[in-house]
Amino acid sequence: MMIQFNPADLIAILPELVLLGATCAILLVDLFLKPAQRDITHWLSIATIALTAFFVWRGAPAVGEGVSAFNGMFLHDGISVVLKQFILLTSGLSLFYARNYMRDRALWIGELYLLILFATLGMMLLVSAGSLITAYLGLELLALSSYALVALNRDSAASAEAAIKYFVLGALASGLLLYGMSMIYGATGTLDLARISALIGQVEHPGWLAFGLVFMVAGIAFKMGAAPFHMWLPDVYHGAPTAITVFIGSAPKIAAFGLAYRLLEGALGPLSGQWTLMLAILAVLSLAVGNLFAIAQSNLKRMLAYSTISHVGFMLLGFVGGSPAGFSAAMFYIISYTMTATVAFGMIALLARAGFECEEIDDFKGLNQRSPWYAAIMGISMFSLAGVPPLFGFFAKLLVLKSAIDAGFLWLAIVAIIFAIIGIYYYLRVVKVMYFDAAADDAKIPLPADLPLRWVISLNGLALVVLGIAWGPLFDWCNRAFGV
Amino acid sequence: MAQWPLLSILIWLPIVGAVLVLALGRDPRVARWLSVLVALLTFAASLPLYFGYDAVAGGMQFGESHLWINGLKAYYGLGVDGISVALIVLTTFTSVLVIIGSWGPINKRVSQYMAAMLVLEGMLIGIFSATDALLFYVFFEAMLIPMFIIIGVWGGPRRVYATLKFFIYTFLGSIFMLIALIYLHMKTGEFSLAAFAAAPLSTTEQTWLFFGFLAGFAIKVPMWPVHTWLPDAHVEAPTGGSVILAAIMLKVGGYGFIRFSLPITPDASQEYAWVVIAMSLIAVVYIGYVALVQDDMKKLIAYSSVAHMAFVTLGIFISMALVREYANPDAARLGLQGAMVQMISHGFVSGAMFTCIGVLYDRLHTRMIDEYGGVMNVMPWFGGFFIFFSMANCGLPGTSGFVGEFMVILASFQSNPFIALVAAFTLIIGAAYTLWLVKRVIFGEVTNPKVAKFKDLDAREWIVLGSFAVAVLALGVYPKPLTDLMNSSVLQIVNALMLSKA
Amino acid sequence: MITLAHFLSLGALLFCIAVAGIFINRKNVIVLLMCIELMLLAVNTNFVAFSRYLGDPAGQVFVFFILTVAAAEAAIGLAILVVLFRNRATIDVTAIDTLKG
Amino acid sequence: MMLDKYILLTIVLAPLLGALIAGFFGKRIGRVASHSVTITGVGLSCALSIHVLYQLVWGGAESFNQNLYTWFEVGSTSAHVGFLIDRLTAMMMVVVTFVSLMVHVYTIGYMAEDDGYERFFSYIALFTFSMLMLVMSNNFLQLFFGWEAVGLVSYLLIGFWYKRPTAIFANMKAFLVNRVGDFGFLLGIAGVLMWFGGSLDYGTVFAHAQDPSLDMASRSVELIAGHPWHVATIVCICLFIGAMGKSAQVPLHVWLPDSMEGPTPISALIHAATMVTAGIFMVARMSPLFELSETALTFVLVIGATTALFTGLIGVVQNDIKRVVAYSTLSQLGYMTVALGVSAYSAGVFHLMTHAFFKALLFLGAGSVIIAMHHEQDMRHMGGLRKYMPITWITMWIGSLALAGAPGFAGFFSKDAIIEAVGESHRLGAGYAYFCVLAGVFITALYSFRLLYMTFHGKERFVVDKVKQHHGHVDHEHHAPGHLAHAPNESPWVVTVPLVLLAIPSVVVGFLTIGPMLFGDYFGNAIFVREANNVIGELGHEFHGATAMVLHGFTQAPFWIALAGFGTATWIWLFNPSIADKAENALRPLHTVLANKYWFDTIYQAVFARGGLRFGRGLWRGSDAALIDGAINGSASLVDQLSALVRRIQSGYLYHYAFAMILGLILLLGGSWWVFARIAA
Amino acid sequence: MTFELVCFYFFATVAGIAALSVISVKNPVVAALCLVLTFFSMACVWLLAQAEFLAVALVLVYVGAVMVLFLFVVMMLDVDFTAVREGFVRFLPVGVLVAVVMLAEMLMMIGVRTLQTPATADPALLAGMSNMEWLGHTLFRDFLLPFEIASLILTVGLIAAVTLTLRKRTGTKIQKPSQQVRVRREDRIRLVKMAAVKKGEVAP
Repeated sequence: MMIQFNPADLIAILPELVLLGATCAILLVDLFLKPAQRDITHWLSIATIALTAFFVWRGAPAVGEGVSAFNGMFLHDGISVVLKQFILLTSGLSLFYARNYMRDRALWIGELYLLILFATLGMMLLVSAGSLITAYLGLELLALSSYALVALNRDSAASAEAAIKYFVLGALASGLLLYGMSMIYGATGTLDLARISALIGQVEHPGWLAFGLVFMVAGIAFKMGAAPFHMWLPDVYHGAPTAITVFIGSAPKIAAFGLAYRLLEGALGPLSGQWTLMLAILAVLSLAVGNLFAIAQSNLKRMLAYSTISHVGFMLLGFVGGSPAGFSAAMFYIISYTMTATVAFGMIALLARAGFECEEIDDFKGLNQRSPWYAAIMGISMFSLAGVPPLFGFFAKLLVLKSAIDAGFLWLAIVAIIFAIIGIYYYLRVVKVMYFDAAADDAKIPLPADLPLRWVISLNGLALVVLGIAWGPLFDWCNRAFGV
Repeated sequence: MAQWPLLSILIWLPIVGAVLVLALGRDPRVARWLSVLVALLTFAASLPLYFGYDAVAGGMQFGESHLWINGLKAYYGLGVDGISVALIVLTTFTSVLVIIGSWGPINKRVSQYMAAMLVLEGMLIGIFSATDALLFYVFFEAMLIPMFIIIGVWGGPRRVYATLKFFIYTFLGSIFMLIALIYLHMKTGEFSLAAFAAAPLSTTEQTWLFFGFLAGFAIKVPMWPVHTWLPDAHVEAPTGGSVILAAIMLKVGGYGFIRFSLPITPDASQEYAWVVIAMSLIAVVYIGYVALVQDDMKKLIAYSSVAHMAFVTLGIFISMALVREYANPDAARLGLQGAMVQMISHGFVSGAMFTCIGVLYDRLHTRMIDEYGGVMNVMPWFGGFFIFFSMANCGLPGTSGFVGEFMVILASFQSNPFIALVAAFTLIIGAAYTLWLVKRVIFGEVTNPKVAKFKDLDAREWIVLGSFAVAVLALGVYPKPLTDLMNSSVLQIVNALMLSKA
Repeated sequence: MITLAHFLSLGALLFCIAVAGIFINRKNVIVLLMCIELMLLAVNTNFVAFSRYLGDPAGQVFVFFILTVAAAEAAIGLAILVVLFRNRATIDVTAIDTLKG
Repeated sequence: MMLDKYILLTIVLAPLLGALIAGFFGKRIGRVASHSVTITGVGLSCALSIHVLYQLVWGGAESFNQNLYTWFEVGSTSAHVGFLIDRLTAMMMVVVTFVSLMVHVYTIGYMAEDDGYERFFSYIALFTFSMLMLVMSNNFLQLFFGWEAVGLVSYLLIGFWYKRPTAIFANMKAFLVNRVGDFGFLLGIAGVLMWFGGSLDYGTVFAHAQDPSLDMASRSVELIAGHPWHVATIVCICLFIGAMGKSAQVPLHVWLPDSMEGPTPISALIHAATMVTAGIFMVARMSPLFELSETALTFVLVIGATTALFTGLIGVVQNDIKRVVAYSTLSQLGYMTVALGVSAYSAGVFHLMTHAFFKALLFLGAGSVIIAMHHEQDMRHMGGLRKYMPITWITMWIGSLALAGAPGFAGFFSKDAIIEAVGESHRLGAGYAYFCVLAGVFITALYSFRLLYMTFHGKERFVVDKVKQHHGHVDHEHHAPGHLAHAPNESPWVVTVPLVLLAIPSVVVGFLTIGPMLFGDYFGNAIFVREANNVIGELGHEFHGATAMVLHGFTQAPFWIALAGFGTATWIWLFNPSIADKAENALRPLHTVLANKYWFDTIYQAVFARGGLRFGRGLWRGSDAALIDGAINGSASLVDQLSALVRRIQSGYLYHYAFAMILGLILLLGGSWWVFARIAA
Repeated sequence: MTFELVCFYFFATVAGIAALSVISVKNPVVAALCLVLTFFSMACVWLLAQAEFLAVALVLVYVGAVMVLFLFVVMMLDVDFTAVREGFVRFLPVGVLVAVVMLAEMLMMIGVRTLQTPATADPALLAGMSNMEWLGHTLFRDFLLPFEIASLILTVGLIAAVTLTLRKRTGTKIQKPSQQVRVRREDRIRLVKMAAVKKGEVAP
């Protein structure tokens, strides 16, 4: 029996290989760098991301011509390309936002970059997963790196607490997911997503499918942070160093979308009648929990964490459509959300100084007096999160609402907008403290951020406006990925 | 001029100007001059719109259409009919005055204020010229942001409450409208208003859509009983904010009714016209009485705005009833025209009234009526203006305030004299609260020693109030250019209303 | 005759014990980690059984990977535990509640 | 021959121009220029009005009916600004401009010491403009414009001394009460538009009303199902409500006495001669409509009669010289209304004209007295003034005689005609009206001569404070009531000349014009009376010239009644002033009723003013703040509280988190199992 | 009841009891040992399913490595195990209830009652291979990519564990002779010029 290996598979996986190779190189290079030379690691990592993104772009398959490699383990299609590009983009952004913050806290170590790069690699594999096993491994690669990243600030009790909660619950969720996978495997006799989908119609024990489905939905919901599997999320976002929050709050959400899409639609698509209903319930719960809990928060990171939950609820509206257009909308939503969240979290990182986390909402008081520009950027991100046009976030909401309505879930859309209105309140509160309140005494202290960070966060913020006005191409791109 | 994208210029000129003001306006003087320049340019650019609009032909003109979102078939579609032209010119005109008027009172973060105003102006023009529902909605919602900032940053002591209330309230309404728009998109596959209007819809569908629109526009107008955000917002807003809010932003609601509710859901509009009419009539009486007992000038005028806007909604929906139930398209046109004229007129009058209050506020820094008294003694010119605008506010013939109310009352009489009876009550109650205000503020002996030190209007205030006065008078004495402008557009709407869609 | 049902029931039983362990346990975090290992064991049992009864090696291969990951996971989990203990001098689950609300 | 449009325009615009110049530049160009420019304007207007009248009456000019410009045009509804100049209009124009001119001249003297001199001229010129717009209108819209514009100017002028709390209260009251009338008026216009041919133009409307094929008199509408109402009745009553406001008919009369807070020239011009008669003019103008509805006319009749008698009664107990004249005005307006009510429109208008002259005269005379008394208006501090101011005295006598209807004077003809007409009428309520107008004659004489006696005759009840003379009379308010800085003296010529000029028509105008106006063909088709209602026509059979009428007058009841009034007044106030007090005590209840003006003001104040405020406050606090905002803030705080509550679920304990997850799983599992079981089943 | 079934029940029972002990005993060391027992029993159960390789791997990886790590950490952390187990009894019913409900649901969904799939012949033997060869072929042929990813996961585990636990302790007093030799005067002392009286301060 010969080992089946097709060299063309390597072409499909080229970006991942590039990322892996470069990461290993950075691992080695970093060993020989003094702390003062950490910039080299920093820029190398960013270059790596950029290079990977380039290869993703170069290797993008033609529309509708996705290929699978490694015996179907790895899917290389339009969806994975879009998701990877934005995973890379947001990961790259988090690298930019991390530098300043981590340097101030003596956390600026090579491992930061390695873990982020490995996590990115995990996400890329995850969204390309063609088999339950790749999905699981990619997920674990991401999860393990994330656990470590959250705990990176070893001297912080909050960090450690967040990490242990993340870890225990994450492992539990993995267990649920695996249990579900085992049942699916048992029912269909294969791990390959496409084959699962094909075989579902003729399984002997449909109950196992339903069983597996529930557990998989639970696992996926955990990774997304949908209620009631969300409990880890606020604590982790809150406890993690802000720069890490930027990362885990952004790219992994895209990956989680990929996971959900691959598993639910890719593998269990024929069961969509069941899981759309489940997701609808999860969506309502997430919207309720996210928005209700967020109102009472005084910590901005925590508030944004709850806001994430509510946004996941919104994103799920796209899923309940169960149609390509719905997935496209959900993907658009998650991209919009992560792009916006990076600004919001990034701004916290930008304004933080050594010994001052700037994560309370009140810390933003009078930001408009200190720096109108950053106040405006933050304001844009808040309005975008709130879903006020003409910002990016609005159109995302529009699309998911539309897909929910198209799918006949009008009640869900109405529930969603009612909670969106509650949500408005806490986003506006941030704008309120920035613009309406007087600055605290340290108003004169200059912003500590370095130049690249300032530029990047500004561009990131402006992108919310630009994509709000010209979101058509991105939407088309998402649609093409799903063949809409 | 036709080949110029005039509407785009009108929308984007102030917005680009705002960016310029922000960028260059570190020196307040530069910010002020620059913003006035931009506003004047925009106003100048809006004149070709007025003169170039072929009112005889009617219909949408100056059209622009570019594919915006391929996936949704949403267009960057602009176009104006007579109604839009009137509102756009009102916007550009008022904006100039607001910006000039804000020269004095706004001292902190001038460039931001001016930029916010200009952005607001651009968005308002966008609202009035969008022919694509999505584009409309984007402008409709987006304008909340600058207004939120304006009230919140430069507002009074309870500004946070007021501005949050304002924002969330209006957002609440409009988001229901969004659902309606999405539904319509589902039905038609595009967002163009024309397609919406042409789409056949069952009565049930229309009912839901109608209430979706109602939620959005009723809050914006605002109609009783969802009006309470307005007095709060007005009281806390800086003068310029109040002027824009009253003069233009409220019009968006009325405009929305005309653009959305009537053509898209004519049957439901007919079915539920009585709801809107009842709400409007309640507003006239109820709000009139509430206005009577206010001790804050701005609140009083804010309530009076609610009552006046009730005439707009009354006019619009009475037309619906007239067309359908009484087969009286002539009177329907009168009602619609009346609603429109009332909108324009209220723009001038309320703008002027708020400017007047601003003038007083700048001098004494209070808006409580009993702090004033006898202002006429020290500010005769101002007193004259104030009385003049007050008279316009209570609908004196010869001022613009009369025209719209007159037409609406005439029209509603033709549907049901009792409706006209209640509506005409505004003649009494409107005069009562306005004149009582005049009596307490303008007339009488000076009791407050600080009032005794007041100086009469300076040149800047003169220009602003004078311009408003000219507009109010011109419209009152000769409204024909305005009604002619809108005539064929109104006729088209009325003709469309005659056809059932179900 | 051992049927598939036997294995699956055993897996389910172990799984539920693990689940119960996770939330009745208030002593220390280590036991939680053990519960997770238990849970993975249940999953593995399922896979093994399915693999056996389907006659398909993929299930067993999956178990192999799960074991691998579990090892790495345990390493990281314990490392986090150590960090936690260094900071808090306790691993009592009831004491790890500063992040809440 | 057509009237020249530009002449008409000049008539209207000349006063406006004067008003604008005086108003905007008054302070800059000074007093003389201000009054010159307005007087020039009004004078020009007056001259041209006379010219127009001449053209119409003797020049053979046809009625002018032409639109100047279109105000708006929507569908078939259009509103214009235009003039309808027929003899009725022309007469009104002359009256208005003439009285206005007199008042302008008079004002030079009267307001000489006032700071607001230029402003005042601006206002009265503006008033002239507005009034001309009203009377010259050829459509309802412009009528309403003028209607409200005169109201505005009246508002401004009553509150001319805006520092006085009473003045600014009175002007608001005047405006609001007028607004109540306008409320009805506007609805009336709406009704006209709806039911009378869809037009606002008089011509079209009247043609529609008179078109026998349409039979508008019996056309009815069911506003409330099952209750058909005649449209003509609805429209006419609505229109008449407007007239009630403007012409101060009970119960909307309350503003007029208070309006005496304004400077006296205003009282003469606006609140006696012209503006308040606008209602009369309007109804006369609308005669083709009113003729359609017996009910409406009865309504008019009863209201008019009530006003004529009962407001006159109040006049008897007033002590303020201007208020006496004011109540007299009310009463006379009642007479005019009564005339309208019996379809004797021409009599009403005729009385309007004569009244304009003598009532303006009376007011200006009163003003002259007030000047002399240094702005003392209480007659109890006057007396014996005839020797100080003979011209005023004589002219006042002329005016009073005219008012009381002394045969030969202007008032005699008009009033007598009205009384006769009422007597002739068979309309429902005519009996009541006849009683009222007859009793009114007595009352009129009573208060007229009471005024004369208390003011000009008897002994002086004022004291001249020589000591304080150097203060000058600007600060008259420093004097106690009845104390003057120096002795009263005759007013300057600018005051007395208008008195004299007004006294002349007060005497002769009735005599000269009764023939053509009432019984001739003066009004032509400007006034329409149905044959059945034509009481004036009936009277015409008995009319054999003015002289004959005078002679005949001495034999009629009104004369004797007036004489009785005169006698009573003479007896009480000239010879036995103490009787007045005795009578007052004897008739205490009646006096209380009259002194309180039948409690109209009190009730209105309580019900509409205070009640309205209470209602408004209730709505505001109860509904707006508590209910609506309460719901909003309540739901906001509910969400807040809910949030504070539920956030405790996020307890921080790992096992709770795990529990939540497992719970979620169990629920999903259960739900899924349920669904699955149903599918399987 | 076949011998196999007896064995199965025996090991299953042991595994179950051991697992219950894991979650209920006070002392984590005991718990860890119970867990070892569970693993051991389960390995035996797996053997019954002809998964020889995995059974051995389970013992090796878990019992040999993971559990040792657990015990190591338990010992190292020096946790105060005498702390009372408050709440255990209180929450036990809930826990048991939830677990039982869940078990019931799971068994229901699996459909244990009706599920009587008999074991077929050992698939590896059918293929003519040992279990290990059977797996190996699959692993390196079909599952090459996951295999590589697994290696990455181990790398991450390594990096993470090291990063988190390896710390250069501050405050330790380690001599570094090379530095001591290289020391210069400036490193030891710094002379600072100071005014006798601070600016603005009045001399006493």
